Amino acid sequence: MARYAMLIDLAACVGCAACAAACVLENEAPPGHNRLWIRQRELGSFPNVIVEYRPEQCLHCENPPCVPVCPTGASHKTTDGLVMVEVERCIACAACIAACPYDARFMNPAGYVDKCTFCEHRVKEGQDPACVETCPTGCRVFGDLDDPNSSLHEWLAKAERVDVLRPEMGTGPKLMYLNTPSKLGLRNPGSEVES
Amino acid sequence: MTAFYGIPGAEAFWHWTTLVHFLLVALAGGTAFYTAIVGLREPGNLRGLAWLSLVFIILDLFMLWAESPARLRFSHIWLFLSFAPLSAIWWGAWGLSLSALMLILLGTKLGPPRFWSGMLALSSTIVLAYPGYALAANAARPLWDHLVLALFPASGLLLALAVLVWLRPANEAAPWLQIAALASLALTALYPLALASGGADTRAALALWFQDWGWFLLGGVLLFLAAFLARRSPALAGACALAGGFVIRSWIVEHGQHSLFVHGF
Amino acid sequence: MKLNRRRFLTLSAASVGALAFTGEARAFRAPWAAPQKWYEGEVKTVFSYCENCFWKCGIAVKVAGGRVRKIDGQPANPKSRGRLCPRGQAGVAQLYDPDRLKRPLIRIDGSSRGDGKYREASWEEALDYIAERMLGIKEKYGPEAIAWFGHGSGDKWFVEYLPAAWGSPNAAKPAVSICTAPRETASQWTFGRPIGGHEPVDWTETRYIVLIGHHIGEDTHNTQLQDFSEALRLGAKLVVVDPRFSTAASKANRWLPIKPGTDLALLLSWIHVLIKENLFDREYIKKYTVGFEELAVHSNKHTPEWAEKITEIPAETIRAVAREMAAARPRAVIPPGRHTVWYGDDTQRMRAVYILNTLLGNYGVPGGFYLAKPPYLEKYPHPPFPLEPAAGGCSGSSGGEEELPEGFKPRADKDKFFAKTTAIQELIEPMLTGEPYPIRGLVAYGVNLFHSIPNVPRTKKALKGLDLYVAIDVLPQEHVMWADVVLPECTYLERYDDLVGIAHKTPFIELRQPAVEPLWDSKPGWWIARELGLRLGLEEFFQWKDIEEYLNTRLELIGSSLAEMKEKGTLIQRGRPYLKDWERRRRNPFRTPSRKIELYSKTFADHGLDPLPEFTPPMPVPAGFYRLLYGRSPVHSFAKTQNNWILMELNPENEVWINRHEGEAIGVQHGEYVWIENDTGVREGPVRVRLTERIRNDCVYLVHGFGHKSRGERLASGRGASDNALQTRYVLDPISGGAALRNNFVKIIKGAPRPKHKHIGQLARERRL
Amino acid sequence: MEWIGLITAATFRSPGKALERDLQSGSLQSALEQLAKQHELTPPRLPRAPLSELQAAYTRLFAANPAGLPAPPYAAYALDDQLMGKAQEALEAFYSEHGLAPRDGWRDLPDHLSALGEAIALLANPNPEAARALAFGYLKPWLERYVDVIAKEDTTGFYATVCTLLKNVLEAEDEAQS
Repeated sequence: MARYAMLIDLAACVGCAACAAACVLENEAPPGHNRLWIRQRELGSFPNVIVEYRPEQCLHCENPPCVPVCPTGASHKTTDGLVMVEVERCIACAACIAACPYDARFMNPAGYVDKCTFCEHRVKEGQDPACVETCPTGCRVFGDLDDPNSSLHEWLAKAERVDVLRPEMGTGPKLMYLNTPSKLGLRNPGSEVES
Repeated sequence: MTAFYGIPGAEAFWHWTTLVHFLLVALAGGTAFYTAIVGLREPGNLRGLAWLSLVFIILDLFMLWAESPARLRFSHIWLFLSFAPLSAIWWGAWGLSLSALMLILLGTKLGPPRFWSGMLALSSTIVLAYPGYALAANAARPLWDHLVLALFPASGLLLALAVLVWLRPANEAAPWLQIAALASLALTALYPLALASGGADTRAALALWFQDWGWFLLGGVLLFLAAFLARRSPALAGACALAGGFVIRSWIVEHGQHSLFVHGF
Repeated sequence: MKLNRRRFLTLSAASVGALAFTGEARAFRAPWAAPQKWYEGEVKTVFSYCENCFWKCGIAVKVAGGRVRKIDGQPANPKSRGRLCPRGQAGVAQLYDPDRLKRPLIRIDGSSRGDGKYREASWEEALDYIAERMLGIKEKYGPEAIAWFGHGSGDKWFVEYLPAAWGSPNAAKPAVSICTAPRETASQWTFGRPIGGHEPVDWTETRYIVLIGHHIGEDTHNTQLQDFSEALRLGAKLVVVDPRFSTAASKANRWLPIKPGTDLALLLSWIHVLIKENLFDREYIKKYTVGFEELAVHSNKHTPEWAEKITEIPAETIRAVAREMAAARPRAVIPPGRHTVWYGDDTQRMRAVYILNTLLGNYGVPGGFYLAKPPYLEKYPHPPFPLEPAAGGCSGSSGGEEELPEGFKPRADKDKFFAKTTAIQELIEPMLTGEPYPIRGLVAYGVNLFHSIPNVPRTKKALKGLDLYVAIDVLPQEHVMWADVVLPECTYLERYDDLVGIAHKTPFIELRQPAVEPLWDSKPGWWIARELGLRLGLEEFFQWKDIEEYLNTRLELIGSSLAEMKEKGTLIQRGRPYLKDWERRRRNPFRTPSRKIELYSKTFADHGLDPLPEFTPPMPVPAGFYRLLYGRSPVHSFAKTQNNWILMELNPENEVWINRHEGEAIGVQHGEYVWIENDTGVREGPVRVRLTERIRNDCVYLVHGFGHKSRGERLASGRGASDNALQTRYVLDPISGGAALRNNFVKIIKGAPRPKHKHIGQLARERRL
Repeated sequence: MEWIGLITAATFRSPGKALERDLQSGSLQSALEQLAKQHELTPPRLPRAPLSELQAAYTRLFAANPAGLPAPPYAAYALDDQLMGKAQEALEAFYSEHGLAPRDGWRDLPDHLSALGEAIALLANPNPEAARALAFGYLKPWLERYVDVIAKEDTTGFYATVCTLLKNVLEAEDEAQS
């Protein structure tokens, strides 16, 4: 029983994509699909520019929209709060892909839906996920929200602000972003989610 | 300005095969429902109808199987071994299989036809309803407004009737066709308004709708023609209804997949 | 079986001898057995160090089922500390690239260089072929007529060991004169110490950082990036001076969008403010430096107002930054950066950087520069080489006078500039002109001649004229398939190399060892060098029979052993990072003529060079043109990773950055494809336009390494534009010999076709490696 | 089958003296003719090309090419677009099931076509079925994928001729079966 979560400090992230490359090799993601990618946003105007590098992947939501829509129970939430796909049960109907507000899922050509698992196989061994382990800037931290001594809480306490992607979706993401460089947080100016 | 290292899972996840499925499932559900109604009234002359709708169901199931990347993994068995009442597709699986069973019983004249027809009415309603639910359930896709909950059953029935006006005595199906056409037309007309009142996602939804509304308009016109011609020349009306219904449904399914998270957000 | 063998010989060519009957048959494994994830099986870890850039991070290679599956950082390694950048991760994709060179190739007689007509050959034949011709050239012109170019950690054998044994001073690395030469030369003549491959900036201790054209976060140098992030986390203030809003700028407290080419003026005015406002570290200056008075007088005229006119940075900002850094001293630092060949006055600019740091009293002091010390490591006890290895390197010796042994000619580029290291671009000329003496042969190891050395047309002309051109490489890159003999080296994951000693806060030694057997008939560099050496009659320098013996001998001389190294991967020693550590031992770290930090360089004066840095304006930008700036992508190393599907999927092409308003003014859309043409008419592209607020309007920016022409690199070819192709002009830095590349000017030409490329994912699926 | 194997082995090894002998003695030519006759195909005529040209063509097609190998001569690569991939593992397993293993001297991947050809030839008599399996499971897919490319890129015409014949022969065999 745990509530695994990941924090990404955008004040530190330089978007070098080491996490993305590590993920491809660790999880053998097929060419043409990524479980993890980097979004670069440019805001403001010369010379007052804000640039945000934002790694994105499955957020392992508290109430994941991708789980109830699954007709076979392949897409499920583990007791540790990880949102997983049980390959043997998946019929590749893509209902969960449609349901995900974050485009975190894709159809693996091998015939099942694939996505970030927070490297569950590593976490079981007590290791960090591959993306956390390799990040040169150390902008990622992974841990158990229920564990009071987890460094998560320390980071959350220190952070100037904590944002989640598309809060209006009510998904309760367990991947949170710290210290977004923009005052708008993770949103684009004039993007529909502002209202 | 937004750029990416790597690719979000943003590419379309449903393809033309899925559009065909949305057509076939409508024909299957619609004809089955029609069969049920007829069966409840005069259970005599059902055979033809029963077999016809069974054929549509089989075609649809084959389509689904053939297009599934999981084709040979036999995981589909879990549809029936698991209980997922929140999943449209789970309902769809049961709806289709039960309808198929009822139709076989009706077709082979086993047991009480009225009772089977009653059951069939229920199961085929599920088949008509679940595609709309499968779309509307996705809060993340602005084009899949709750209105499709009504639009898809209506247009589904319409599509089935469009086929039936050719096969059945016109005076029997035509009036129904007109009603279904009018209903679909009304809902189609409401659709953009529904998007406009879509709350948070309004801007994105309308943006996506305006990206290419030509097809949508064409569908609307065809539906209007169908309603207009239904009594004058049912056959022609059927053709219009078939085309119109297919265009509207396909447009919503195909276009609605586009991720605003990548492009808009 | 016999029966089969007999029938076999009915076609003599068919007796391949690839397979043999073993007698015992292995148990049947069901083909539909569920595919395992690689980590579910048994995973072996092999320690080595990375080759995907020059940083040489210690890596832990994960091998399962006889295949390399993943590469992680070595936890105990001071460079990687268990972390890796994307290029280090993606090394696997290079190992299993089907385009790799598989066995030696010899150019078919009668074909000319560039036709790419080759036949496969045995190693014996290929090596004999080379040796024969090399000895012929030596006979006719002398040993110096063979030039040796190399890049990558294996180049030790081909630009140092062999050339020195062979007796040619003309051995060069692009890493010097096209990268670090100015900062190294300046450092030699200011501090009497090299900067070194790994900039000795005391990041985590510093509180104020001023980056000048230093793209941390885009040049993903693992350790540096880790320390930089840590410094910011610890609250260090950051100022970024750059015409472009770099990634580092996005983390900065101040961004100074300076006019390109005027950095020296800014530095001089900072020196001026520190001195005039009496903000510098008096004790430090008194204790450790010479020439302050001259400097003080010299800097009178460099007022912030003077600098404002040149740099377009407000005098007030200049003053403010100077005061801030002074307030933070000695925990304030202006890092030297790496690629410093910019405008031609680069050694002087770097001198100004060091003088400024010195005024802050931070050299050899916590929070400034620590004193990097190379690890204790003995040479292999072979007889002394006739020549000193001349190539140098990132940290190549660039000071001091060289004494020439009897009977050897000096470097061919000797009189063109002051410093001691060789300038690779200057060795092309003798191939064409025969002046000062002819260079008739070239051995190119792992250096991409068409993507690193400016003025590519000249290079191609030179290659055509040579008597012998040997290429040793892993992939059949364009320049490789020009060679007379192509020798396939195995990748860094399949071979041993010589030990590397890293000068660092804690000096350390790294071992490269094979994680898997070499694929095909490729051989490690050491083997090639040795076999070639023996054929060239250099037996005395190759008395070791194989690399294990060589390495073990060197390690035993320092009380370790190969076995121990294979176990540990990294051997860490104790450092002497700060001046106080040296003083405790009564040692003087400054190897300058005056044994002090030379603010004023008498040696320069004696050689007719400015003893104190003076600003000279850069080549002006012609009307209608933009200055071409270039930089790095965090997921690519130079031009060597653009055929790696993992990295290409992350970043498939480069874009030309144009200021948004400027772009709208000249009518280009964001995302449209254009040509770039330089002022000598060389055209590159099509390349995609990135209209951005992140760059000044008088320059455009390209990421280096794209625009490959050779269709062979199927992922790389034709994607983006090559900055190197546009760099047909360079200005020679008269002090360091650096080739200053930012003197090329381009204009944007609309109407380029949108290239019809398959999606990288699609391509990769077609050739999944 | 044996002849298919022998010819494949002969064709895809790096061209040297041996091949020159076979060409001059005409033994390769006659081998092709025999094979063609067996399947009522018009026997092809091998173009006369000097060894150096063959070597150049071979290198350009199968060994090293700045324009990318038009046809990587690895049977498994044609199946799963991957060196050292699943298809190759399967092939190695297949070899060892039938008591075949790469010799020590062999400095190439076990799915190189000349090795595959040798395997087919070796298995042809003791175990015809296995030979067929290799020919149709590995050789044929490769030919189908690359024969056109080779026809386009091969300047000598030698490799185009042989590959086309092999492909046709295998297809003929296939029809003969069904």
